[in-house]
Amino acid sequence: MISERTVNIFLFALLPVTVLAAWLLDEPFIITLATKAAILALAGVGLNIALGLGGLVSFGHAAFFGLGGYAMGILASHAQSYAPLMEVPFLIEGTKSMPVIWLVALVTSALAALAIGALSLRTSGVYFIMVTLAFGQMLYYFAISWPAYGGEDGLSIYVRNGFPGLNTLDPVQFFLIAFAVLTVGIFLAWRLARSAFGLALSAARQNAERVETVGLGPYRIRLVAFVISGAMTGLAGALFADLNRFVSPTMFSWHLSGELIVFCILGGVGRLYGPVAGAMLYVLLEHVLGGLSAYWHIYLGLLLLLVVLFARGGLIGLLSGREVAHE
Amino acid sequence: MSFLSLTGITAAYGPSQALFGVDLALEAGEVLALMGRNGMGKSSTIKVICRLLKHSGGTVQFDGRDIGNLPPHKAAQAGLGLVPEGRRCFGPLTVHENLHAAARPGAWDYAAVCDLFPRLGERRDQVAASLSGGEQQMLAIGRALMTNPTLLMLDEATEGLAPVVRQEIWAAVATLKRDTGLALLVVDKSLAELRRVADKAVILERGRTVWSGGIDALDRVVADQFLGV
Amino acid sequence: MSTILLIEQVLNGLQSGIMLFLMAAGLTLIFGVMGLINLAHGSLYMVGAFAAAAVAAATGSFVLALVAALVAAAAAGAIIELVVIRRLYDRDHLDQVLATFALILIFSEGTRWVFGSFPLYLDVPAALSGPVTLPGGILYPAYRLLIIAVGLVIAAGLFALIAKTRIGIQIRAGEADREMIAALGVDISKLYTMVFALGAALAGLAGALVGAIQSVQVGMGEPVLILAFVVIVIGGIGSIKGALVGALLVGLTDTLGSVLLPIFFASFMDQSSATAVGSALATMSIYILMAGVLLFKPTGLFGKA
Amino acid sequence: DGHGGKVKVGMITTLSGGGAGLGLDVRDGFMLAVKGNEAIELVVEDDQRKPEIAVQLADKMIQSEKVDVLTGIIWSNLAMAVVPAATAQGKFYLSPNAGPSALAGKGCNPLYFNVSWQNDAFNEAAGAWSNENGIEKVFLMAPNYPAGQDMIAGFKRTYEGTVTEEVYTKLGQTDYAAEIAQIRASDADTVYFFLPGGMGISFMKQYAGSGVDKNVMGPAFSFDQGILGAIGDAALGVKNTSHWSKDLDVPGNAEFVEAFQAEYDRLPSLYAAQGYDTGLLLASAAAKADVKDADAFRAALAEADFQSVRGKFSFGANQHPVQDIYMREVVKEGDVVTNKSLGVAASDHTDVYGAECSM
Amino acid sequence: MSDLLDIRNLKKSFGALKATDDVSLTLRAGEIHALIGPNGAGKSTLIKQIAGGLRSDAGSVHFAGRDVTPLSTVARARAGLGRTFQISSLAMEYTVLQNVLLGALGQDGGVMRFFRPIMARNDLRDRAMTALTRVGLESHAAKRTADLSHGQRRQLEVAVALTLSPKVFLMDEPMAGLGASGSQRMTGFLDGLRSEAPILLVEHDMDAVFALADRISVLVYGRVIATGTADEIKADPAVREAYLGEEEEA
Ligand SMILES: Nc1ncnc2c1ncn2[C@@H]1O[C@H](COP(=O)(O)OP(=O)(O)OP(=O)(O)O)[C@@H](O)[C@H]1O
Ligand SMILES: Nc1ncnc2c1ncn2[C@@H]1O[C@H](COP(=O)(O)OP(=O)(O)OP(=O)(O)O)[C@@H](O)[C@H]1O
Ligand SMILES: [Mg+2]
Ligand SMILES: [Mg+2]
Repeated sequence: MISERTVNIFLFALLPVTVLAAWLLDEPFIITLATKAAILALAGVGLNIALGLGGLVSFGHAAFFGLGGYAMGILASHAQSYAPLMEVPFLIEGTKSMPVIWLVALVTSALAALAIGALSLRTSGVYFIMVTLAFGQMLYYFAISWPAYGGEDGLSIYVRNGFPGLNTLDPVQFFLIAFAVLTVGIFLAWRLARSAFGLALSAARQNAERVETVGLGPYRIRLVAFVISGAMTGLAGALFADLNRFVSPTMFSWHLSGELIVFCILGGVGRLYGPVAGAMLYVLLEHVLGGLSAYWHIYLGLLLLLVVLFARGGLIGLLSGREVAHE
Repeated sequence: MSFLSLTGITAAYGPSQALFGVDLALEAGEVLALMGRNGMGKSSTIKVICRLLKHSGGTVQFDGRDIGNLPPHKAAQAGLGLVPEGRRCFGPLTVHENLHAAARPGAWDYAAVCDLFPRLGERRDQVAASLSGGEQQMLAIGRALMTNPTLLMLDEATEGLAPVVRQEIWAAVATLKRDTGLALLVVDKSLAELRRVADKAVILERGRTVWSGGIDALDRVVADQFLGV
Repeated sequence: MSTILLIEQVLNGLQSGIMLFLMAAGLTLIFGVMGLINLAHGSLYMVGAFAAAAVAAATGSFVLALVAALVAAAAAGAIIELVVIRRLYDRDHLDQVLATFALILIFSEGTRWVFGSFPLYLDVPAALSGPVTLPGGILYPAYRLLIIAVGLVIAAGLFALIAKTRIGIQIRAGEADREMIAALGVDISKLYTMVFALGAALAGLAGALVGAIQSVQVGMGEPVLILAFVVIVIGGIGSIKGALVGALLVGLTDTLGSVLLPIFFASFMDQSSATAVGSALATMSIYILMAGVLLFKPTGLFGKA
Repeated sequence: DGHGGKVKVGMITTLSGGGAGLGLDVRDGFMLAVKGNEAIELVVEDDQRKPEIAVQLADKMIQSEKVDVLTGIIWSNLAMAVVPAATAQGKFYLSPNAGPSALAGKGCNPLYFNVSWQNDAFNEAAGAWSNENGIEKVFLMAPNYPAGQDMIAGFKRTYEGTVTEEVYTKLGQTDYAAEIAQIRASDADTVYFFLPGGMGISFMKQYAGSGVDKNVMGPAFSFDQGILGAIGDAALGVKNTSHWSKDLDVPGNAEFVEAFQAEYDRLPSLYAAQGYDTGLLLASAAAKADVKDADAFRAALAEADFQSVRGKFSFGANQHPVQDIYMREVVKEGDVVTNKSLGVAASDHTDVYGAECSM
Repeated sequence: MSDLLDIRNLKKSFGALKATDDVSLTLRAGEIHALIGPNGAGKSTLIKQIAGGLRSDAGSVHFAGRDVTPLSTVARARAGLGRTFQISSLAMEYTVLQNVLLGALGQDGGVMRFFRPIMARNDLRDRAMTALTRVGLESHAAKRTADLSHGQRRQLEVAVALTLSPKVFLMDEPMAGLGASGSQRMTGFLDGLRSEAPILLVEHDMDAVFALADRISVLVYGRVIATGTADEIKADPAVREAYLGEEEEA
């Protein structure tokens, strides 16, 4: 068994090393893939705060991912067409600046998470899973049938948004942006898990009654966690939209919520690097197996099955054994 | 050969070993008190007998056969009845359903159990999760009796029961022993009450049998040394 | 809208509710009673439909096709349980989600591999292919009446199985505490395999029955899966009665929503935007219904707290 | 001639999941057309019908595979995701299916050629045909999403009779009892609908069982060869518009149908025909010009110098087809349910968006 | 002596069953007030009504001079009501230390701190370790709670309550599951604890009750049928019949 810390360092280093190698070999597509993995990992790290730490199995995190994506799509499309977003009561213009878009994505998805969470957290267990799914589906159908921003066709943004001082069109530089954001996300999640809040949140997952009797309100704790989680996933959505220079309602679809959950489980639920490992493996499989056979989903399914059956605690569990209660 | 005999049992929960060599023997119709301080392996021993915990060494013989390889339900069908620590009633099921879930034909049926614990009859259609602690305990005992076992294991079965009820249960145990020849393996904290019903005792200390003998031979010195009373 | 049309639409809503129940019945059993989140339920539905289509094509008999659907789905269910699910009972719900998600992939592409990428032909038997006239002069497809009858019979049967039989009690006890029911002498593993196979068979039957009036194609199980979950969650997990009521509610909301909402909006909007807004809202209606129910009754209509 | 340059083609199409049948047909038709052609090198990838995957595959083909031409996409939402990005990077895109209006009008691009149809085309033809064939009142139905709305708008553009109802269903809907009741109650004489894939199968089967006997009409997508087998007799008599039919008497068509059947052991669909035409078009251009010389290659493509299996085929100013649209009827030939051509519904049809294209 | 906890006319019915029926009790500073009674008499129900897990049908709970009836469980815990459960209710994946840390955090109240590691909060750690030491679990601090034996969990349950430094302890059968020696230790421990905060003690272990209680109330079918000192209660024939039985004095 390798210690979890070693595995984490390895996972962390894997993305930049891959990108470096791809850059040396002049394989820009591998860089794109690595960027995709980093962004999806960020979404997973966000979800994992609710799912792994708080035990809140949100089957609707695509809602936040999509909102982040549309925050980018809407702002950038208005900037692209020079039509202001709104004029009354005050003027809001579109923008092509990443930091501004990120901020909007964070705030929008945090607000959405606050609303969805406030309602959904009245339920628990499978009901929670389904009610979050319901909110995700509402947004999905709304996006499909709402013509203003392309409906099912989505929105194309012809040129990637800019970041001061960097050339985002260069795959390596864009990767570095995504990777930096991921790093910050992981760092925050790491501190959060070890903080007072993390202790209470994880306790609320294990035994809510216990948390109440020590005088802490589980509802409020969970809601805050849900908001943080949604905001981080929303930010990932904005980046993902930038990666593809395109947004569409599929970013809201339940498949995406499901995939985010799969990342977490595949890598190891509740482990800091679980979603990172999961997202990387998933992206890798998708693209490697996809080239092998038209029926590659069968192989993907079999692999996933093997992981669940024989690697308890996901990939990281397989490598580093049962989770040690921290410190 | 004894009705139930454990020799040299060792067992572990994952990496942490709980039993290091448990020996005990029990004859048909006998009552054996399994004693020891908290965390010494009493419940683990019972789990090994019921096959809920796999042993890594030693043998478990019951009623003339080796039950060490049976799955739990086969062991139960061979005649083991369990009243587990912490009751473990089926929360969402009613009292009546709890009793009938695993019932096997024999002298113990619903009416007989309700005779023993009238309270269960009164609460027939209430779900187990909403019963009081003591009521759940009665239900767990009743449920085990409904399987008509030949060996009944009571793990802290009087925990949380009112003194009158406890006396009733011990009286019932005495009756069971006298009238039906049921063998019993009992874990309980009250030495005084055990003395009245048990024939012999086994004391565990850190997962090992450290003393065994007739209950009468269990004197102050032994009790002091191993049980801290 | 005329009254007779409204009545007909209410009937359609109820009918589509029963159809939903038929699709959800197996899931209620597995999910509600065994506590297992089986995402592959939709795949079993698909297996049933494909088996039926294949046998119908080979033999021309609809009855044989239904039998084939039951057998194929039950067998698939039993195999899944023995090979995969069995190892997951004492695991986290999330492991079950991942494993059954993997099964979806395997089943969908496996089916495509065997049957190809094009939809298959499966039609209602000639005897039931036309409409019948109901009291009040409403024309109604005979086959849909059959579906209603089968749905109600299954509802009654499941209710009796779970609430009234000893097997039902044992299954529920197993859900509460698997280890304990085994320690009391019940072979819970075998029981669970049987229940899972039964749930799968119900899914397969639904796939064949419903597939005959819809399209038999790869991926047909996915929308069904989500709908079935919506239905049983609205009704309250583990309650057959709840699943039935939930299915009827969803059926009515869906049907009447898509019919009435555009009319409603047209009363104060111009026609084309009313159609657009109305049908957009209609597509979201069942999810709004589900969220609404859960906000007022966090464990569904008939769920236990 | 004899420039010796090769063309590397990247095909992104749907090969797994629900809509795989369409992608397979396009791919097989294309491969049949370029079989043995040394000048064309083909790489194929599966987009799983997900727009973001399609975008990433386009990146891959452009960046790693260094293709010159992209093609293959079936769905208009995927096309909207890929085409602008691909053309922005200087790659040709040939659309073998899907023609969103946005790419025909303001969004037209010198490097984008549509070899199939603009979304409205079949519907405009159907509207025109209806005017001349005594269809007075229609009930319109489509899923509530842009392609559905386009199709309905296209029909209404040319149709002069009365539209009694206009109903938008859920995308992916499987039960049409409510709509059928509305149709029964309506005084329309014809139902015109666009319900692609499984939706159309479900609707037709349920419609046949309902006893309602109004005329049924629609664009070809719900009555194509891959689907007819699943609908069976329920589809007999349905009229549908298409730019191609298996029985068209134009040079090369019979040979194509035969070769396709011989190669793949199934009847070709209109998607296969489009894939085939796309292959022929590309081969014709590759024979004339080096793809590295973008202007020359573009000119070669624009000539459309190949014998289309649809008969007449040329490009309009926005590089969308000018072609005849036929009315077909579903019939039974022996055991096989298939389409028979009834004649031209709109000749030299072109789309209305070209005016907005400033190319 | 002042009444720290004053319970007035509490009622709770489940359908036709009156689990508690007009119960009034007081708890004074420095005392242990034992609540005994047959199984199903309503003792745990009463504790839940006081702690806030269960809404009362009627009656009020006054705590430290203030009416806390409308408050939630959380608010009551923050006000100083420390409760232990009849059936252990702990965070099972956590270590023993983390469970007590949670209690210390509850006492501290600073839960919305997202950045600073909790293990760096030496004040909370010390508080937690002190509580563990007092119940004798200090050597198990790093063990997973799920790996504790039944009796050890009961001790941990008490330790968590200690970290809260409540003004009043509500203890539902703290001796249950402790062996004979464990019970003796716990008895000694509770004896000392009463000077910190008074205890409302529900217990079936009569040795402990008689050794500890300043006052004993007997609850039968949801009603208090007697309140008095140990000797008065032992001598009460109604109590003997309903609860104590023929138990000879220990
Ligand atoms: N599920 C488990 N996982 C890991 N370790 C366990 C588990 N259950 C018990 N143990 C450990 O095994 C040892 C024996 O426990 P056991 O429950 O058999 O003791 P016991 O004698 O019944 O104690 P008590 O009187 O407190 O119930 C203890 O040290 C305990 O910590
Ligand atoms: N949620 C509920 N629904 C219905 N009845 C309930 C519910 N909760 C408790 N009861 C009933 O109320 C009565 C009082 O229960 P309670 O748990 O307060 O008893 P107790 O005095 O603590 O008993 P014990 O000493 O056995 O723990 C019992 O008869 C119990 O069955
Ligand atoms: Mg024990
Ligand atoms: Mg109690």
